[in-house]
Amino acid sequence: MTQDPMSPSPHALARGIFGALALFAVWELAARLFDLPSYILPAVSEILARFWTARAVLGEAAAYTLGEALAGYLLGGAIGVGLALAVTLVPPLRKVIVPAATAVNSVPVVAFSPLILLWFGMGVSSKIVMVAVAVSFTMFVSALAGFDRVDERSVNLMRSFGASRAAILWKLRLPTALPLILSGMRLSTVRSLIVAIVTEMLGAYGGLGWVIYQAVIVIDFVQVWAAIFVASVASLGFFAVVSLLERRLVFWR
Amino acid sequence: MTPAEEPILDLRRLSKTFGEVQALNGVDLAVQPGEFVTVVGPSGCGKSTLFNIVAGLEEPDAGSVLRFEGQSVHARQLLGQVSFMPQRDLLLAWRNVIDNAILPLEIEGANKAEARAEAQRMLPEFGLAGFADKYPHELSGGMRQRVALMRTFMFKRDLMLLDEPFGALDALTRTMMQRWLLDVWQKHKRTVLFITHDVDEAIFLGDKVLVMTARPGAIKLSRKVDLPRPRGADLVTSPEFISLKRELLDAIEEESMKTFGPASH
Amino acid sequence: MTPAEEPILDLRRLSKTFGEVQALNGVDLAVQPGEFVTVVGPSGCGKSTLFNIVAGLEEPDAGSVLRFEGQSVHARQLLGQVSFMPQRDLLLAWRNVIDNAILPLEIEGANKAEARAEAQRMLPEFGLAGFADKYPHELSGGMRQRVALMRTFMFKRDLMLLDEPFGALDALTRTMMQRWLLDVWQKHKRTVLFITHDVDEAIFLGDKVLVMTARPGAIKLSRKVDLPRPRGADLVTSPEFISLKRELLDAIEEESMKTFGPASH
Amino acid sequence: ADLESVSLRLKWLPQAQFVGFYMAKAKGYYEDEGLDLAINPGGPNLLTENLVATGADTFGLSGGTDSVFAAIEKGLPITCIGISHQETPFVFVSKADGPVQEIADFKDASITTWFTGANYVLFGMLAANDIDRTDMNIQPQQVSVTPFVDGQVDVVTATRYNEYYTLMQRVGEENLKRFVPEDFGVSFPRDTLIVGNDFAAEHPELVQGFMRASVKGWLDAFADKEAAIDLIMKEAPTLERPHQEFMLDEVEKIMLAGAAAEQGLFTIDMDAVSSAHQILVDYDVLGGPIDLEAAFDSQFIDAIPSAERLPE
Amino acid sequence: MAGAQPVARRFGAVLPLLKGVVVLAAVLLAVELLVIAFDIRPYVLPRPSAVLEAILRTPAAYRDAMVRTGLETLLGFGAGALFGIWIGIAFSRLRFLRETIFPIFIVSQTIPVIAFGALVVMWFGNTILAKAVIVFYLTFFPVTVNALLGMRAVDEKQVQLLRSFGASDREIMRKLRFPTALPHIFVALRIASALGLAGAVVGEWFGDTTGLGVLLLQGMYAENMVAIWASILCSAVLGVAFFAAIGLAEKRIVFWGGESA
Ligand SMILES: Nc1ncnc2c1ncn2[C@@H]1O[C@H](COP(=O)(O)OP(=O)(O)OP(=O)(O)O)[C@@H](O)[C@H]1O
Ligand SMILES: Nc1ncnc2c1ncn2[C@@H]1O[C@H](COP(=O)(O)OP(=O)(O)OP(=O)(O)O)[C@@H](O)[C@H]1O
Ligand SMILES: Cc1ncc(C[n+]2csc(CCO)c2C)c(N)n1
Ligand SMILES: [Mg+2]
Ligand SMILES: [Mg+2]
Repeated sequence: MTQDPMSPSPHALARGIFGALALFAVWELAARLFDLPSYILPAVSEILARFWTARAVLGEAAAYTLGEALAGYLLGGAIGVGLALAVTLVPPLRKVIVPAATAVNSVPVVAFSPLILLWFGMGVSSKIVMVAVAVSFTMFVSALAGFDRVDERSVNLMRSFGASRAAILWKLRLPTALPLILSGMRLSTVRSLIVAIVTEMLGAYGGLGWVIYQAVIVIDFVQVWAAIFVASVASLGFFAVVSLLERRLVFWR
Repeated sequence: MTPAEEPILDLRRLSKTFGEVQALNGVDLAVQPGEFVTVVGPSGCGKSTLFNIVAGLEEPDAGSVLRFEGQSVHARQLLGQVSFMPQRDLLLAWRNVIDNAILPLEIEGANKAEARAEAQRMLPEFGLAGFADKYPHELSGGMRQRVALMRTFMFKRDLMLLDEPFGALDALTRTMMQRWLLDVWQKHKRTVLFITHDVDEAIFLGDKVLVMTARPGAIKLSRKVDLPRPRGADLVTSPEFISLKRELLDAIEEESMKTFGPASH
Repeated sequence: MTPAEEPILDLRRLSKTFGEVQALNGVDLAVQPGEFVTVVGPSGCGKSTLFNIVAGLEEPDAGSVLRFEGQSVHARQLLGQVSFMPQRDLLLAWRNVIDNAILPLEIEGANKAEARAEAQRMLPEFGLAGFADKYPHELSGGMRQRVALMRTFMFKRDLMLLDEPFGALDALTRTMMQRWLLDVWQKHKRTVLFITHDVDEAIFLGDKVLVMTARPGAIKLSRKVDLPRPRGADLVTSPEFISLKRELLDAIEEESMKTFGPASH
Repeated sequence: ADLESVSLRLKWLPQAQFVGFYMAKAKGYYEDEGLDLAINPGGPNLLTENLVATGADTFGLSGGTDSVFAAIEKGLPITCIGISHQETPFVFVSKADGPVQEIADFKDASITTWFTGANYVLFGMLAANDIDRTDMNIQPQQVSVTPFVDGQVDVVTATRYNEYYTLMQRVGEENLKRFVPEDFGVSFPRDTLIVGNDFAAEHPELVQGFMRASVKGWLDAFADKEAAIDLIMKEAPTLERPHQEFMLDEVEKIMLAGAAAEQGLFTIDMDAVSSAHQILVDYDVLGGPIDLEAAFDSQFIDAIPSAERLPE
Repeated sequence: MAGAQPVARRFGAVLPLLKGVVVLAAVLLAVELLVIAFDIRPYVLPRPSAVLEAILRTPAAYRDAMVRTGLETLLGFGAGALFGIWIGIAFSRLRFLRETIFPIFIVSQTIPVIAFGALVVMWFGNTILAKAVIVFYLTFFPVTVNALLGMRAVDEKQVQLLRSFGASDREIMRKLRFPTALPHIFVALRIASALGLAGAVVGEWFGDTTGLGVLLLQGMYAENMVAIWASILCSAVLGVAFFAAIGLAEKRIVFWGGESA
């Protein structure tokens, strides 16, 4: 066989960096060549420079948003996994919870935003709730698929050892579901940040979304892009951390 | 093997029906302490169902009699009383060899450190010396089976149920495992009920071979195996072996013909 | 079987190395047209590697000689020239029985309707009458194997390679399939190279049995099977069968001991 | 005749606040001026100045004097050619029986306001009344006024035509106390009409025509409010008619207030503009003074006689 | 069993729908009673009957909005699915392309579209195309990820089998890799349908005249809770319909249940 195009090459990282640099180069060139005003597309160099000059504001905002995203992410993860657990432990619940969760998930989260802003105020709690709503469904679906994947024969083996429901859950179901739970968590990282930012744009006291909103008002698009860059870096970092955690925890593949 | 002793397991008129399907129909079976009983029968005849009942996982139909260590019991009372090894190894991927082996002790509430120490001592006997910290995905098929067997052995119950423990292995590896199992069994002297599809294996291992009928399963034939132990590889070509094999094969063929009808198969 | 004929496949000093691992080391092997050759050998000795080379999927090391129908060829020239059935059935879940069977013809660019009609005609012979429109998940293990075999037969090439086609089946179903394969083979008279782990199977099916050495694989022993055809179930208890089996088992045991060292296994 | 395709970008979705433009379009006034005008609604995070500057839209009804200043400062090539709301369209509201009875009470009150311009009006009001806002409790205001209704907030910001209506519905007008910026020496004219500089230079006659048609549309809307509201309800059927009727009444007052009372609709009152400008300079919202004369161009609106810009 | 099957099949499509409607009605009734019993203020939670009444007062507005938002979603989703699959195939064959471009795709998904309404309007105008583009942007990514994952899930032994029949790379893609990836692709399509609908709704916040996003926005700023709930209800109906349609398509197309052999 010739080399498998599916497996990663040894140059994967270099190529990724090359791709990013190439994009930046084209972007910079386009911005300069066509002399684009910043309200259409600011040059990358300009954005990176702002990265530095506005580092205090951006850093604080990023910490604020990451805090919200992380809290909502954990809460949503707990809710999603908890619901999946409930459905697994009390099978009749499945018929109620699965369709309800599907219906709720079919509504775009932004549609809930006015209600959630109303119920939970403009502070961090509304962001946390929004992120939790967005994350919990993904986690519910992933965890449920994970719990369902448990081999009935393994359950029977545990029962033959005299294991209780709780012991089976703790020693068998949870570890079996872990790979799917973690891949759901990996997917949810990017989403949690986006939802936090978007909710901040609808009303907040701080955070990257708030910075973006303010910057749009004063037509400062360099600031908007700088905030987006920060968000992207934060997302990638969050993604990488969870991926690392995943590789650590699911060492058996 | 003193046949006069009271049987450890005694089943009478044991039946089991799943909705429309009758899986077992009047199984009569007695196993003496220390005996190695092998069970063969066509696919789908109810062998695993029988084991599930004896392991306490399913209740038999009303009217069935299930006696264990001299007492009449409900199947569920046997949960935790019998060491059961299902058809595949079913190792937990996130536990290493030692921790897979001590799983039943952990569930019993034993001290973890002590259980680990005990398992560590048993490793060489199971040909797993030096593999304590390996995870299932780092083991070969034969080694995984041995870990599963070790787990079953660590759950020290007088009766062991082994459901096609070597079903997934190739013929050569299987031969090695059989010899090794006899070694270990002879040392530990436990009572074994062993399901297999392979008649050679049934004769090679068993003190007694049971042939089950096609579904609904019952005991069609029961044969003592009067071959000397320890048994070597050349046994399979001995005349006694061959004549017993012939008899068993004929019985099985008769039953499996009922299963492998021209269209049903 | 006229041994004087020119061999359809002729391998000399065939070797294959994967990085550090030498899988095959000087395999010498000639197969006559119409011959049924079975290959046994310890796990990991290079049987599948040998088949992959003959199917054109891997190139052997430099210095190896590979002759097919009288001509010296590169392995890749054999792609599409040999009908190859891998260890498992590998049916495509989204194609029904007929469409799985005609897959190789489709790839050859044959007219689909004609290929289907031809497959339809062959179904009864493969015990699949009435199952044309069924999908793999609706079939039993034995039936799936027969579809895979039918697919291999429909790819009409003079040489067929069957890599443990019955490896995944239980002993009883396997026996049924063996008898059926001999029936079909005798009607179609194709050349067959057949890998198995099961010595009984190797003798029961083959005109010639090859035993391979442990890795790196070479031919250790080659034995003609002078048993009359058609062969029945009672053959396995005949003296000739048993003595041949003994000889082969000894050879295999010697080799597999090299593989199943105390720690390596 | 050949109509020129142009567009007007609003600051928000269709509602009575903009009905004059819909009226002018319905009556064919834009076509009479040689314009094939499309009315594009706005939305959150959509900046009218931006869209006009890039040529995506020809005309815009933008946020207000404050957003025009910001655009000019950032170098966007746009000019304001008319001001719709002559005085600050929002007020600060407290409860009639609540702790905030006069501006001095703001000091210890919890206040919410929009940080999109309204906050500077508030700061200006506080400064004009010698109140130091450095350690006051001023928070961003969310879409809903419920926190105020529920008593969690003492002072809330409300547009006179929108949130104030909601407050009247939920609390009752008699229970509300209004703080009008103009009463405290601060004024922010809003809802500014803007055009791209290139377009204005190339087609001054079309800009002129646009202004003429728009003025006529608005006067028609004031003259026949029933028809005007019908028009809006057709554009946005899920709106509440009584609210839209209230909105039109309020908008009429705001559009005809101040200098417009004499000079007519869309008057650019440079005094009001520079006073708003001064507040933003004082608070360092703007990096420095901008060239107001260049940014606000009265020639198009002044070309229409005042008599034609006032109701009968 | 044999007799029951055709009957079950005939009602198979209708029965769950019917059941869904009954369940929905029951839930709405329960909420209605709850709101009345606990005297919940309409600003916290309006009565479902009031919401339904609002929809029935201007049914055309809600119908048009659903049609419009549905159409936007459908267009963008279709394009996103096709592009996602196509680029997934390209990525699976061209490693250099994948390793260079894929990280950029990941980063692209961290950009909140609503911050760039102006750019969208500038580039695509106030057309249905603009919304479809946003939906496209949100949907193609999960599809690409899963298509790639699915094509990697192929059994290498099956690839070898087809090679031995003399199959080309293209034939292997068509006859093996793509069908193997289909179940994974459908999982992505389910996720993407909800994302896509959200994209269409947000897209309508960039200056549009019809659509559920417009109704939602109007409800939000007029603090009309009934109108907000009415648009939520409509988008739930639309979302569930999309989800169900994909499920139905999946059942038809991936009839073998996803196992690869
Ligand atoms: N939970 C169940 N519900 C319904 N039918 C069942 C159930 N468990 C087993 N059966 C049926 O009972 C019969 C016996 O099954 P069982 O698994 O005991 O067979 P077996 O002899 O172990 O077969 P194999 O050799 O293939 O393992 C089969 O026809 C099976 O379909
Ligand atoms: N692509 C490869 N790269 C590296 N080593 C390989 C590769 N293919 C096979 N091998 C090695 O070559 C040896 C022979 O493998 P092969 O699959 O041919 O054995 P086999 O005789 O078919 O075994 P089994 O009976 O278990 O099927 C093994 O040690 C295997 O690990
Ligand atoms: C953060 C924020 N800023 C401004 C307004 C005011 N506002 C902007 S659009 C609109 C509707 C049209 O009149 C109103 C009232 C608000 N509500 N929230
Ligand atoms: Mg079984
Ligand atoms: Mg092999």
